[in-house]
Amino acid sequence: MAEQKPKLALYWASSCGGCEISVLAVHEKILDVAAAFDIVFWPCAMDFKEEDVAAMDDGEVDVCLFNGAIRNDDNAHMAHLMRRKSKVLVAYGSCAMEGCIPGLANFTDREHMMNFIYHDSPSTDNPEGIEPQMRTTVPEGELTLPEFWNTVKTLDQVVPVDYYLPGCPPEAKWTLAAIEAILSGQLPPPGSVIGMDVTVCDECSRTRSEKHIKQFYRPYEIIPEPDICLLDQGLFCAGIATRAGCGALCPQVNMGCRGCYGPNEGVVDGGAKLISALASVVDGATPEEIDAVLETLPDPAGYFYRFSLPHSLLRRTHLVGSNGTRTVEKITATPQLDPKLKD
Amino acid sequence: MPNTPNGHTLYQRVMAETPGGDTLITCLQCGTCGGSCPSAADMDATPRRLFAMLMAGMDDEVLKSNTPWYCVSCYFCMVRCPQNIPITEIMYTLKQEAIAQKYFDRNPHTDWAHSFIGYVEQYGRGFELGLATRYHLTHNPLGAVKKTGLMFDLARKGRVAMMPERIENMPQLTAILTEAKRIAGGEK
Amino acid sequence: MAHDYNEFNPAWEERTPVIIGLLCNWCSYRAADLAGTSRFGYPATLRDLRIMCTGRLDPTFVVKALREGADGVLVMGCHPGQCHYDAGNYKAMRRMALLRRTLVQLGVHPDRVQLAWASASQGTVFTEMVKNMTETIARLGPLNWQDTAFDESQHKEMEAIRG
Amino acid sequence: MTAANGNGRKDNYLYYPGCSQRATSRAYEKSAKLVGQALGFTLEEINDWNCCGATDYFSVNVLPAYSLVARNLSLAVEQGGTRDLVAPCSACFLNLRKTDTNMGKYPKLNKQVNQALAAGNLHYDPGTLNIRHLLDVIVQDIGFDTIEARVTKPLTGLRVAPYYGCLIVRPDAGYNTEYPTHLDELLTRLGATVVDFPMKTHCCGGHMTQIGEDVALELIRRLVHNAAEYDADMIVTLCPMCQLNLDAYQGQVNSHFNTDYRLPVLFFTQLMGLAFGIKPGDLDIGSEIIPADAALAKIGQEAETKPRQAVRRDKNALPMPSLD
Amino acid sequence: MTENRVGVYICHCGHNIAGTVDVEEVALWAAGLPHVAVSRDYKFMCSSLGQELVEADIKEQHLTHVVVAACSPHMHEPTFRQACERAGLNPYLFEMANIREHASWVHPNDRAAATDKAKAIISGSVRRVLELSPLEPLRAPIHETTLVVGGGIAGINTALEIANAGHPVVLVEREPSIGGHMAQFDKTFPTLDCAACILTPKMFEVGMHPNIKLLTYSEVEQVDGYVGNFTVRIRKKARKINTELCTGCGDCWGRCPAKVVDNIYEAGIGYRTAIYRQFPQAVPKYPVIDVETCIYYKNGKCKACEKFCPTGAIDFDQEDEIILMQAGNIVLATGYDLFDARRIPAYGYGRLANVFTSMEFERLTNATGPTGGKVVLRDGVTAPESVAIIHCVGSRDKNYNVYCSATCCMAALKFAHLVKEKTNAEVYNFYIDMRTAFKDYEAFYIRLMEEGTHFIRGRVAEVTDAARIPGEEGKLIVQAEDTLVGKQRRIPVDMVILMGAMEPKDDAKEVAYRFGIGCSEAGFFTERHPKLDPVATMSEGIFIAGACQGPKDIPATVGQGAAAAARVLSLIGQGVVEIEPVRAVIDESRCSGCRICNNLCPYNAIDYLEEEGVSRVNAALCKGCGTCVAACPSQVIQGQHYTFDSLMSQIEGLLYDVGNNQNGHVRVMEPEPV
Repeated sequence: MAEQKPKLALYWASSCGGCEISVLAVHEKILDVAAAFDIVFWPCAMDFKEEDVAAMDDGEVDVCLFNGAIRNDDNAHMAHLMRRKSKVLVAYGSCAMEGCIPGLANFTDREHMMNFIYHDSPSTDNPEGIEPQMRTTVPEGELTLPEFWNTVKTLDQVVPVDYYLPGCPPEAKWTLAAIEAILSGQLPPPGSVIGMDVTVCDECSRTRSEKHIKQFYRPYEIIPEPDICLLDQGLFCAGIATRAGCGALCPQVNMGCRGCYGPNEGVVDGGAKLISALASVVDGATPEEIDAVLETLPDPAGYFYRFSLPHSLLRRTHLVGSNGTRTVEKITATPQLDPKLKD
Repeated sequence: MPNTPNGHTLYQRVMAETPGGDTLITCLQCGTCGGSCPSAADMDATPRRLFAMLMAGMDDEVLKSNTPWYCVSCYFCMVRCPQNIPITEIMYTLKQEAIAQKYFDRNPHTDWAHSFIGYVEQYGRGFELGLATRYHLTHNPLGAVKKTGLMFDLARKGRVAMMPERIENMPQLTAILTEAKRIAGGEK
Repeated sequence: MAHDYNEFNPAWEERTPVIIGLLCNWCSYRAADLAGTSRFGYPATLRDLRIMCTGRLDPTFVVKALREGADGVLVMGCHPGQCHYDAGNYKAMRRMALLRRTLVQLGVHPDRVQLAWASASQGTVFTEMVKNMTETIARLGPLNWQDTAFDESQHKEMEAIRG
Repeated sequence: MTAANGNGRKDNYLYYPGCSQRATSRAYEKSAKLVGQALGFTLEEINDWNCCGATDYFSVNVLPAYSLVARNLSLAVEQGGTRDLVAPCSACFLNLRKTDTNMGKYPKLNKQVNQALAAGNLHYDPGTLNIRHLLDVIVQDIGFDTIEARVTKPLTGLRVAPYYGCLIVRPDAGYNTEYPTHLDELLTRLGATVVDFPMKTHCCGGHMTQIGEDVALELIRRLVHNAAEYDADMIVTLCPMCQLNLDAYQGQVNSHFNTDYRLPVLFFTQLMGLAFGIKPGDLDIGSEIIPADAALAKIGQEAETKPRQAVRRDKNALPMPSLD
Repeated sequence: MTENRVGVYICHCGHNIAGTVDVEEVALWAAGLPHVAVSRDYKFMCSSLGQELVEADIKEQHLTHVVVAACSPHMHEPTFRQACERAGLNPYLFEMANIREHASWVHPNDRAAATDKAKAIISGSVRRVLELSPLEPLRAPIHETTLVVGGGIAGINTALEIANAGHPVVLVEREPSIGGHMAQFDKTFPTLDCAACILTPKMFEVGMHPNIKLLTYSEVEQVDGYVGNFTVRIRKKARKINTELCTGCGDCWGRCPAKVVDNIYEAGIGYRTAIYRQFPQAVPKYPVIDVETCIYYKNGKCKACEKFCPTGAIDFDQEDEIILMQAGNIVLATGYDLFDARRIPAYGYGRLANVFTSMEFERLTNATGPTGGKVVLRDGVTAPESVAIIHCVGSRDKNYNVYCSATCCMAALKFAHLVKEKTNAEVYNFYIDMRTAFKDYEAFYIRLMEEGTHFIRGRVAEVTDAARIPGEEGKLIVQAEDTLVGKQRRIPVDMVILMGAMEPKDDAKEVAYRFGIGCSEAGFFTERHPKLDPVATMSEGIFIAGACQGPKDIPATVGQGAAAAARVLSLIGQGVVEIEPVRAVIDESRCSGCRICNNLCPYNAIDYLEEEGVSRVNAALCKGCGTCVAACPSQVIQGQHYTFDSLMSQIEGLLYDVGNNQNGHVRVMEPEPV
């Protein structure tokens, strides 16, 4: 019996589809992939049904590249299914690995999103106040929708994951490297991130100096010098705390790194590290002076956790204000330190 | 032990009921209060000695003492006290205790205070002429003659109001004072 | 002397507030020692650990503590200008400012993460700070960060996977 | 608190007159308002204020006394928000301030007072108002330089004893609690000669004039004796009670101690008015029991320079410590 | 890798811990923690038996890590580290859990809460200790020179003890001469021997000593380094005198036309010239020009001193000199300030001429003082007929200083004796409590009683010149309650002496900061242990002596000076000192050269290597604060002993019982060990 080709599955859960496209970005090498693998499931590109996968033996799929965050019951169901059927499950891309842009929904919650999207948004026209329901009876029978979760999760918060391929989307060279590694059997220890263990600065050709941030600029506010570190010029760049591998694509075109490759190897919470590093080099010796600089960096949580909110240590409070804005916890009369005790 | 409503000694009650009174426990018995007091000569015990008596549990003697009644509220003792004991305020509390326990039910000091309070509770404002008249006629008819002369002098200079002024929202003030008395009574 | 934290917030039914303290070796940890030697009592809400300097403060520690179930984090160091290592406390000041701004966006009251100063001789300042922060947290109620990521249904799923 | 640069100047203050202003110390209120007009500020009376309780209410029942005062504070906030509240009477000033301070310092008191206030649908948060004495406002907010510039008839030749009394400096008004000098400076700027007056913050007897006359008369005697010893032409005061005791009871002091003091006692605002050129009649000068005319007649004459002690230092004398 | 075996030891500390924390229960509970092999409780862990327990377990139970839950690491961390080392365990695999200062002592009334907290602290320490790595302490030689700061009797004594043992000393004094407050005194209690007679020989000895380099009119500006190896920057202020040429003859100050009040040595009641020597026995003997008051510096004219100087030693252009020196140890003996009596207006100092401070009186009664030792009123001629001495001026008073200044009662007795002896005036001592606690002091008190001094128990309320009755006119009336009589008394006197408190120097806090030591709440320097280590500080190699540590009299001060010297000598004898190996290390292979850390280091220990594009920590300069460790956004700087993992684990451990810590960011599948 001829040796069977390894079976490859690809699935997208809650994501934009970019990861799917990125698989194709390996260009003509896709043919090698197709030659080397037996693609058994790829809803985006090929006509397979869930039943086909369900019918397979457990562990029959050799590798599954799973992209997208887990946003609803269906995503979770498919994650479980693919986990069961696959020997190696790869969290492919930022969404599956860290939560990515869909994960920004964790700044708010389900109730809010529903209210805003179906009622309060200025562009909503929904006089009857219709909301999507999990079950709807129509003349033809009952229609169902998967349950929309309150919280976006990463793949590994739902099922065990073997490898991670970072990036939004992952660069083709790392996709290939992963595939080659799997094919050659030269696998890193399970749980590894396939990629580099340095940061974007390592790949960035700009000249860096000692840092003193007096003010943060938004990209539209200044035209950056071409060869000087963007951060040195006051532009927010997450490259200092972001895993290398992309080739410093964004900084090359005058745009600060946004951090899609996630934190560096060994870092638990990339956002917290960004806070630590940036705040350390902010100018100011009094709370007022410090505040004046930080005031120029609106939406810090958005900057620091743009790609990693679900995966980070951060959670949110239960309390949420009306009409989509988050309300900070309320406290009655903050107790003050006796002024006599102050130095 | 005498005079221990709710099982507390007078010393404990004074400390509890005077704002900041808990510092009394740290009294050094240095005598700065007695040394500062402008009317110390007329007191039967200096404030310092009164505190020693209080700590010794001599409640009866303390409540009988004229000391708090001779306090002129000049606050010299209080600002000079090395232990920041609110001595003047403690004198108020002691007066209140003495009245409550009927030690000074009817004497010049309490009568004056009661007359004064009577006017305040009736009109919301003080009324010097009425107060002086009412008080001196009961207590010191002889002195009242002297005072009449004084009142006449003042009146001649236009410095005496002939009628008491009543505030507009007397019911509100009454409600507040009634409630305050209820709280003060209930939490003793 | 069990504190009745319900008085501040009815949410304290099942437990008492927990605050993680990060104290610098030279000032605040010694202030805490002094509070001990002087027998200044304070609520048993603070669980502290020692770092050499508040300059060692990695905001990761703060979010880690909140994530592990703390209701607040109190970072204490030397007074500005008196850092044993010159200016580590200024770095902490900046990091905490930015961290607080970030946490507010997640709805977390900034007073849950506080930065304060106590020199080695200020046992009372340390004690007062713990009392104060405890009261603040007591008023705010439990944070329960470790719970909020998961819906009821998801807990069951997780258990199923693990089981 | 010595910086009196006039930087804190405001146009309008909330005003708590106190009962005396409507009777024995009408002159004070009248002159204060005229002086305010001259200096460009007005005093806006709190509607329906009530008595501050003086010392007597506090003697009988402490909590109702605090509640009585707190009603005024609450009404003031309703009327004027967080503006400064000015009291011309030292006793009123003390009671208003004490209530505000102690409510802030002692949560139990705060709770109970507000519970009582609630019975009248009122509430007061301690620290909302800044409670000040009229003299403090004039010295701190207007400032000595502005006042001096306004003087048209300097009080040259008048020897005055500045009498502060107790409650404007004690327990905690921010000035030297034993030996303040701001009234001294104010009177100097009006052109008067200020005599040393060691008893300047001692007690006038307060309500003891009513209930323990012997005590009170001795206290008044000490003050008048000290002022006379330092050759003052008059005593200047800032509290209705002090003025009444020193002025109206001086006669009794004389008969009791067989002395013959004739020291008039005026309010500082009356002297300010005179220096600003306001007519004595408008300032109610003449309403004092010991007439001030003889003393006031000295204004304009060269002050007699007969210092009590030699100023010239002996060559053997040791240096004095500086008071700066 | 061998299995982790942690030993946990819960100390009872007598009742100090066991009285509040249920130690037996905690020990049982700790035995169930992961990796804990041994868990015991013991009466006194720091006793030799307790230490032997740990040592035996390390050897017999093959412990890999040790946690002792007892007192503060500042108390006994070195003790147990040594025990571990003796048993062959790297001392940095030991962790101290502070359940005394941070638990039992602060929650004395809540056994359950204190026990729970102790468990959390121990849980944190066990988790932390598992993440620690073995380290070797750094060793550094101890520089032989000692810096002594302050030339009063404490500093003089310390310097002499060390110098006589054969080691070099640099003695720095802010004023132009050494001697300090003691040089201003006339007599010393209770023996009444002359202060100058016993001090001057010692001052002279300092000036002549071959091992002592004396830097007067100088101040320490900066201190860097650590025990054994301090670098000190000293500013030697310009005397405007060439001391090579000056003979101290005195012709210059004899001719100087500028007379100014001497607020330092004469305490404000005497005069000096602009060029002056503080006092005749000054060491060194050279004068100094006070540029603030010198006429030449005001208007460019005069130069009388220059004209009359026989050796041409006046140097108007002389500038401050900066001296850099190395020192192995530092002793601070910076002394005290006298309470400013103007702060108590009721006593009238500054307003009433004949109210004197205690130091003014010292100068008044001193034969070298402005009156040649005559006790007179401020007019300079009249002898007082009655004198009141007020105790506790600024002491034992919450408005000023809560502490007792310890020396004033005895000094007041001394003054009473001197007044009596010189004027035969009536003397009234107003006191709260007479404190005459040391050798022969009580006898002196009795002697003063026998001399007829009046003692009135009562703190003085006020001193006034407002006479109330005939007989008081022209006098100072001292008003107080005679508490033993229970009556207010007014005593008219001619002179009042205020026994002011001994306060920390006005710049004590800045000095403490400069030298990296602590101050008590009052502002006195904090000793390492109030009983057992009274002259050491929390900073190794820095010692304190004399009144800078707290109010004390001359015998106690001299004793402390000698004690500090002994501590210094023992360190010099050791020759080397061990330094904590808490340092930052950059994994250069993973540094991306973002340069965030470069300017954060307070010691400039981080260099950026342009060639390699990485940053590097200079281990010799690093002090281990961890600022760069926390800031590194790619987490490639490791802080030894305070590693990221150890602190994260400690946080987990501290919160072991809060909520359900199983969920969260930790990836579901743990990577298997390689």
